Amino acid sequence: MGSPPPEVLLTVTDLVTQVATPVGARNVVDGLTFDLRHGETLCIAGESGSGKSMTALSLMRLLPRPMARVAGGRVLLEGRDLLALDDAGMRQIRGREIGMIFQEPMTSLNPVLTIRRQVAEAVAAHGGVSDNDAAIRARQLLDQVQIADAARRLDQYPHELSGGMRQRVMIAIALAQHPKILIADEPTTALDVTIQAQILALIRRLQAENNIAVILITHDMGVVAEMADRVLVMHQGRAVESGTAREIFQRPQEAYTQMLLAAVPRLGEMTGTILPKRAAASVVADPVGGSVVKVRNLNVRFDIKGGILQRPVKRVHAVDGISFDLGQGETLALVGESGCGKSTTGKALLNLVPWSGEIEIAGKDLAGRSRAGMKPVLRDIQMIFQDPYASLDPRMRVGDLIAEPLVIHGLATGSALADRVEYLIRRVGLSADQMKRYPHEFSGGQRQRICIARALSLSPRVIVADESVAALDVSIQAQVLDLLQDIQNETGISYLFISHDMAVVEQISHRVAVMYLGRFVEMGTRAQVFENPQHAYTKNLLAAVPVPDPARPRRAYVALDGDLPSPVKPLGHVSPPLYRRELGAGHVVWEREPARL
Amino acid sequence: MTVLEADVRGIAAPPTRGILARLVRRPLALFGLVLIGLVVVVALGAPWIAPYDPYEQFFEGLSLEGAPLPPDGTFWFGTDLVGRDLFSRLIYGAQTSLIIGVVANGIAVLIGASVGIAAGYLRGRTEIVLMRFTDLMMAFPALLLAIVLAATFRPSLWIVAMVIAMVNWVQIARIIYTETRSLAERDFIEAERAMGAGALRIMFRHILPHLVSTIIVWGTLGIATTVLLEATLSFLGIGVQPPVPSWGNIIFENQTYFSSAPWLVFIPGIAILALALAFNLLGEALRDILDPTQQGYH
Amino acid sequence: MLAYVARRLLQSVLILFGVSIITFALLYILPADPARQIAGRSATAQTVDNIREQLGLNLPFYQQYGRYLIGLVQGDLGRSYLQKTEVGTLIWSRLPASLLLMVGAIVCELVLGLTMGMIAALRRGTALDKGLMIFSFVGVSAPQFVIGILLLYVFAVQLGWFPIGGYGTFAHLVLPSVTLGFLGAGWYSRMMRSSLLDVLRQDYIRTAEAKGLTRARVIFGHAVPNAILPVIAMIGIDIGLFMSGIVVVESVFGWPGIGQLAWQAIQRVDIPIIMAVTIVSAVAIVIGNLLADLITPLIDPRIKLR
Amino acid sequence: MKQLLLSCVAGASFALALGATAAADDIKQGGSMIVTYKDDVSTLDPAIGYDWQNWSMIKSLFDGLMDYEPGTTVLRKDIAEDYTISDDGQTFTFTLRKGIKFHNGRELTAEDVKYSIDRVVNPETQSPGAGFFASIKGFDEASGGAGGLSGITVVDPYTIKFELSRPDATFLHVMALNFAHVVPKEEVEKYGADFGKNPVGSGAFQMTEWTLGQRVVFERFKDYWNTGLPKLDQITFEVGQEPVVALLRLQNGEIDIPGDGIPPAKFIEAMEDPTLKDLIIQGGQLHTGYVTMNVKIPPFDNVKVRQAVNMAINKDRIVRIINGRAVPANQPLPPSMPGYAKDYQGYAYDVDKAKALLAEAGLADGFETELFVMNTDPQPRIAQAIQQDLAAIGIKASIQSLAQANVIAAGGEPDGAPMIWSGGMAWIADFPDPSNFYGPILGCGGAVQGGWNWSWYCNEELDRKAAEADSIVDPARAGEREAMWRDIYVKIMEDAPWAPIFNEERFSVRSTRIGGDDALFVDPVHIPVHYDQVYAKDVQ
Repeated sequence: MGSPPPEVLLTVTDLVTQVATPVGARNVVDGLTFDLRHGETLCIAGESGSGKSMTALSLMRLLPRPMARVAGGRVLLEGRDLLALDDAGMRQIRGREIGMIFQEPMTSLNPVLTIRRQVAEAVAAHGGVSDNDAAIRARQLLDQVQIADAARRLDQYPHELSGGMRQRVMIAIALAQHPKILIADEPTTALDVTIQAQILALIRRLQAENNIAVILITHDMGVVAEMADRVLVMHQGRAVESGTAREIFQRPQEAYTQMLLAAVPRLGEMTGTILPKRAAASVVADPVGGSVVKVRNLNVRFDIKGGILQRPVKRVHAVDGISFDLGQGETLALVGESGCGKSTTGKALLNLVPWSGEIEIAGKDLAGRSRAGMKPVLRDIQMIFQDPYASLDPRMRVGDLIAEPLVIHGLATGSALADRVEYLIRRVGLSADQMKRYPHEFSGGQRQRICIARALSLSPRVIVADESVAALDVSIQAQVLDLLQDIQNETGISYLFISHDMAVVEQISHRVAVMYLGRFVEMGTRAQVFENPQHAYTKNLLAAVPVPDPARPRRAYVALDGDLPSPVKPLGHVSPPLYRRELGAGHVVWEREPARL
Repeated sequence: MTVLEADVRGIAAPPTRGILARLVRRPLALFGLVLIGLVVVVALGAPWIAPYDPYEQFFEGLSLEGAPLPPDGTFWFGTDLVGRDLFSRLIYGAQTSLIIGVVANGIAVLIGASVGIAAGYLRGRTEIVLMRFTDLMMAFPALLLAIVLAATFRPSLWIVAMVIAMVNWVQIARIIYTETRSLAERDFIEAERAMGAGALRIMFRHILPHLVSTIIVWGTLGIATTVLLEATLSFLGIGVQPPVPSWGNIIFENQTYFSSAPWLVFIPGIAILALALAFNLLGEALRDILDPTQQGYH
Repeated sequence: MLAYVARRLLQSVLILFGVSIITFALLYILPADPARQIAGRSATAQTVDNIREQLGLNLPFYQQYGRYLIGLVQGDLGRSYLQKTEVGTLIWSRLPASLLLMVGAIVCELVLGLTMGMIAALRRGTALDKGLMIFSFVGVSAPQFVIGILLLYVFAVQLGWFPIGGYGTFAHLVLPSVTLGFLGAGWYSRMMRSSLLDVLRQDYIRTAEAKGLTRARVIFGHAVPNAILPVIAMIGIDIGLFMSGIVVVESVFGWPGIGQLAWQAIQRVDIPIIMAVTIVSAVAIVIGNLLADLITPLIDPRIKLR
Repeated sequence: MKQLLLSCVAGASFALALGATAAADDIKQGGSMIVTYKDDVSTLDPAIGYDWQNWSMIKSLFDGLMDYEPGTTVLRKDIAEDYTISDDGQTFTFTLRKGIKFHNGRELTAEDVKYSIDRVVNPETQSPGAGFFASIKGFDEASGGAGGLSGITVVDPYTIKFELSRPDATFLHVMALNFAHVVPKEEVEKYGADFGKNPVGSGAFQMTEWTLGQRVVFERFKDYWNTGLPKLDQITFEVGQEPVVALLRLQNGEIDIPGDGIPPAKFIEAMEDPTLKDLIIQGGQLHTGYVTMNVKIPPFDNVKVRQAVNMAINKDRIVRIINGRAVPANQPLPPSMPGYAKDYQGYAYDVDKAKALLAEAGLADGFETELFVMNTDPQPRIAQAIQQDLAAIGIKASIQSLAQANVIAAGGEPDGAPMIWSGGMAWIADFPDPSNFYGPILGCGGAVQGGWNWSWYCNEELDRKAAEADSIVDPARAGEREAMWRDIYVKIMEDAPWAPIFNEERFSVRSTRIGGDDALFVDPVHIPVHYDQVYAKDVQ
């Protein structure tokens, strides 16, 4: 920062926080010590379960009662020990001294109260402000956090606002009383990457304007690199390492930090290569000759019913006329932000949603197939879902889960079945004696391995991987991605890899298709799309990705909060034509306006 | 999802294991269990426990003016209006309450669960037909429907059980339907479909096991409702036929004497209350244990 | 919104149609012969036949039902077989008493239930909480006739605070209302407690606390408005419970409402009255549900009716 | 003359009633009283009202040609000034009093009498009383819907003539029935089917208010022809009042007559209560409670089985169960009914003999059957007592406790109900004549589908005898007629289609404010009290 070292604002010493579990109290924060100085941004980074959120709640004394409590330590704010204050005293701290933003913008605002009331209430929380002044100040605050159309938003309810706008409202509330410290607990995790960039920029700007110290809690090393002055890395409730952002990223001392940073996919890391990260050179994808999946003019529409007779009144154009091929042994990534139709496309390939157009899987036409008729097709195409917690029936043993596709398709019984299951479970890196266990006894990464084993059990030619690593911590994520690629190298399986994470996509895919509002806007090889993006949206998307490199100049990207246009259209809606522009070697861009020649 | 929930989710066992052990640790649930156990023992052992024949109208069981006798050493809970031993009748009445509670509610759960699962998973026309019919049944005041049904068919123990089942399945159907619908949207069911599993396999192998806890919970709570409905029908004189004792018809027979012979009304009243309470306590505890997300109203 | 109401009304009409046809069918197969009932014990076979013909009881089922339905559509509920009066008049004359009773019961439910539920939730885990919850359990487990008789015995017979039965003054209303509302109060307190506890765990409560609001403002300004939503939605559904409850409660307290009318009519197979009470009850239940659904968006801005 | 034929109770009542009538002139008119009932008043149309509760209310609103002396079963002329009976007993000619006014002010004439009876017989009216007029000429045509009865002729505005198709000794009683009470045509036509809610008659009271489900108010009809009556200015009937409540309110002085009497649950208490003791009046009523045995269903087709049932039932115990509010019965007729066989012993309670009879019938091991009963307390209790007694001789009767209408329906089917306990639906006489206990419930005419002869007993010889007895119209031969009836009922008991159980006693209670002779409070016809005759002590 260049200026003399600022004085310490908050000192946390030996903080211990406990959670009650059926087997007794467990320390989720274990002897944590750190300082926060005026005007700086401290990032607390760590994977899930590291205790970083519990730390934030402990500081505010907002731990969920009675399951969690602070068991020891001191939190000195300008000399006062927050842990020693009574409830009334602590109330004076909240909002006034420390403001807080939470992870879930969807649930952090009271759904039945207007934005005006919730912001004004924050302004007047400690009295001394007239209703009128509070309302005026609320309006100012919304302007300050750059909410478009602030006057109208005041009278709306939270559910009428997009996630990004809600998070801006949360920021307005947190800053309403000019606190000295802002604690932001995963403030952008639930947001799309372009919105994330906006919010992060907003926080940075407000911090600078108001000279606020920020504690930013995040699992995303990219965000850390973008935001942090200093970093505290947590693991299992303890501080592993702390230091300036530069120190941590460039000279990590601890093994855990090193592992963490190594696992983080970095956008641009693959520049100059053609194949995916781990691809064996011997396997070359052949998208034209051995096309396993052929999709032509795929449409998926959901009717919204209404009126007296519950007739369709509107239609969601989830997927709007896309076409692509997937070659043998190839990984095609579908990328885009939430609601763009990428998952729906994946489901359509397994006939899980009603669709129209043409789909051919391994030469079999899907049109008009019933559930029973799908069976032969499903031997060639299988799916891995986003949430490994949710996609395994928790009442079945893992062995049975993996065996299930074989049983359903009647492909194996008895010892043949047992052998096959054992092979599969070993193949994904688990041991055979784990077959008798239930899914809940496994970690997230292990569960995703089980899902992969299950998908592989029929030896399909294609697997649709729908956000299959999104829910995993980075270290685990890397392992699962490696596993997927190894399997591809071994068996020549094809993946339709659906993801919102550009960095992950860069690592794993041969080709990439960027989706926006149900349509493709750009498609090409990984190198073409990442190194030479042509469509404005693709560029936007790439620019918004936080890069885990504090040395990179921080972007001052501050656009007004723009929402994605709605895919809900009137019944007769015909999407405006897109103009296809061939850039050669399979690189295609679809644009609103014809290219000026 | 907060950190805490993630922690809890990591260590949660499948909910059907060790129920009993967990129940016993809750005083209220234990109380309910003991009470139900007591009633079951009393009902099964009625011939050995009851001091008198519940049907015998003792000559000395009435005063000279024909008034029932208050509790004393001979007749522990007094006698009823025709001179029968109230204590013995209560003991035999426990059989009636339990049989109706278990049978009627069993049938209701069976119907309700079948309708709910079919409508919730199969959707489309099946859903429309089944759920519209359920809505229709919901529009009947339960008691009025039961009364009309009981008036149409001559009541006997089994008819009463059927009547109650016909009235009570609706609630369960709605609950199971809602649960099935949300289960059907869960990823693991979609994963099953992606594997090519048929509807029957999904409904029985994957949805039903997840509804077991709901069915246990509502099956238990439903017994309380059933016991009360039987008592109410009997109280209105259209339940189990006399002289078969049921706690409800004991009150019905003696109702007008509530001020001159209060024991005839309040002792069976307490019995009904206690049994319904016991099943409610147990069901509620089971709900806490098996299904902490469910909060309901039945 | 308008389309929603229209659609719900249409559905309601279909439901009522279904209710009427099922009830009519059940009464049709009832063994008792209304013509003989009307004709009385001194009647000749000729008289009975005449009556049967006049009432159309000799017609096949679908014609009888058709006649009934035509009347019903015109607002004609028929004439009581035994009271010789327009059923509409009879229902109308007794409806106020039943409605009064229900209003009393709702008030009792809300006051008792919500207060108990809130106190229990805020004093979670204390002896007070446990005591209130056991009390509410007793409420949901006690048969209404036992509660009614018990209240009568204690407060009317023994203490003499309230009249033993009858209709007319506020004092008459108290015991029947409490009896009818007791069950609901039990449910409401349980619902309110769990709903409030649930709401208190929500993120937005944490947000409110993070603002530095006082506990009272967090609870009454943020938690209660959310916690009360599921309870309000229940009031509509309560109508169904009330419709069952009034048969018992009115019979215990001699309350001149439609529950008593229904019970007498069932005893004497006065089919037009049974039909009418069933339909009126179904209408009440349907309206109750509709109102609940219409009220919810007013207090919960998230819900939009389409 | 007829009082000689009556039982002691009724006779004694009559004597007292005379005293009351004598004193009546000194009693000032005025005051009011409150009567309570549990059930709603259904209708006050004399052609339709047939509940014991509206029966006497209608009597106070309307008048007929004949009536009974207050507190007795003695016939007397009412709006008829006089009547003559032809020698063959088939023509009755009545002359009407002049100047009788309807409540609407119009004078009552013979036309109105004819209209009223034609109306009852007309099937459109759906009157439950039409059958009573079956002896009038042209009844079959009229009840088929062919206009009025040809047997009724209006001779002049004050003279009306009835021609019968057969001699009918009960005809004067029929003319005293509510169904023969006179209604004004214009009012009936004005209100149509709602006449029962807007009654206009010529009786002592006129109805001034009817709040459905709450109260009916009668006020004294100022132009009542029988000056001096009624005594009260106003009667308020409050409905929806539980008997227990009514009794308490009576003790509080809030009401005057609990119309439903003393509830069984309070009976012992009330009888022992010193404040009530003097206010309770006991009297008989024309009621018998009995068990029917369907002679068409084996083994009840065997007379020995039916006799065995008669002997098996411990009637004393049953009477005790209902707190002694009845006397055991041994024959169909109640003691206060002319024709009651005082010397008849009936079947004494004898379990051994009953068993022996069953054995003779080849049923030493007993049999299983069903006992139907109406499902309102105390009927199921009584049925259970009977059930236990039957079990003692090996008859296992399962109880079918059903809604009243369902029991009646079962009884009306030839194979519907083997046994029925009649309580709650039992026979209370329409008029005090022995024939009233025969036709519909024991005669062949009632033993048809939908009939009320639930024992399906049909003895054609007795039917013939009954017809013969009823053709004795001459009052001078009344004794002979009564003896014939007595004979008939004794013969019936030999065949034992019924097991008579008890005759209910009435216990009326009134407030201290209300005066009048005791007999008025247990009037056999005007139940619970003779509204026209009782008076308010506080205006004296």
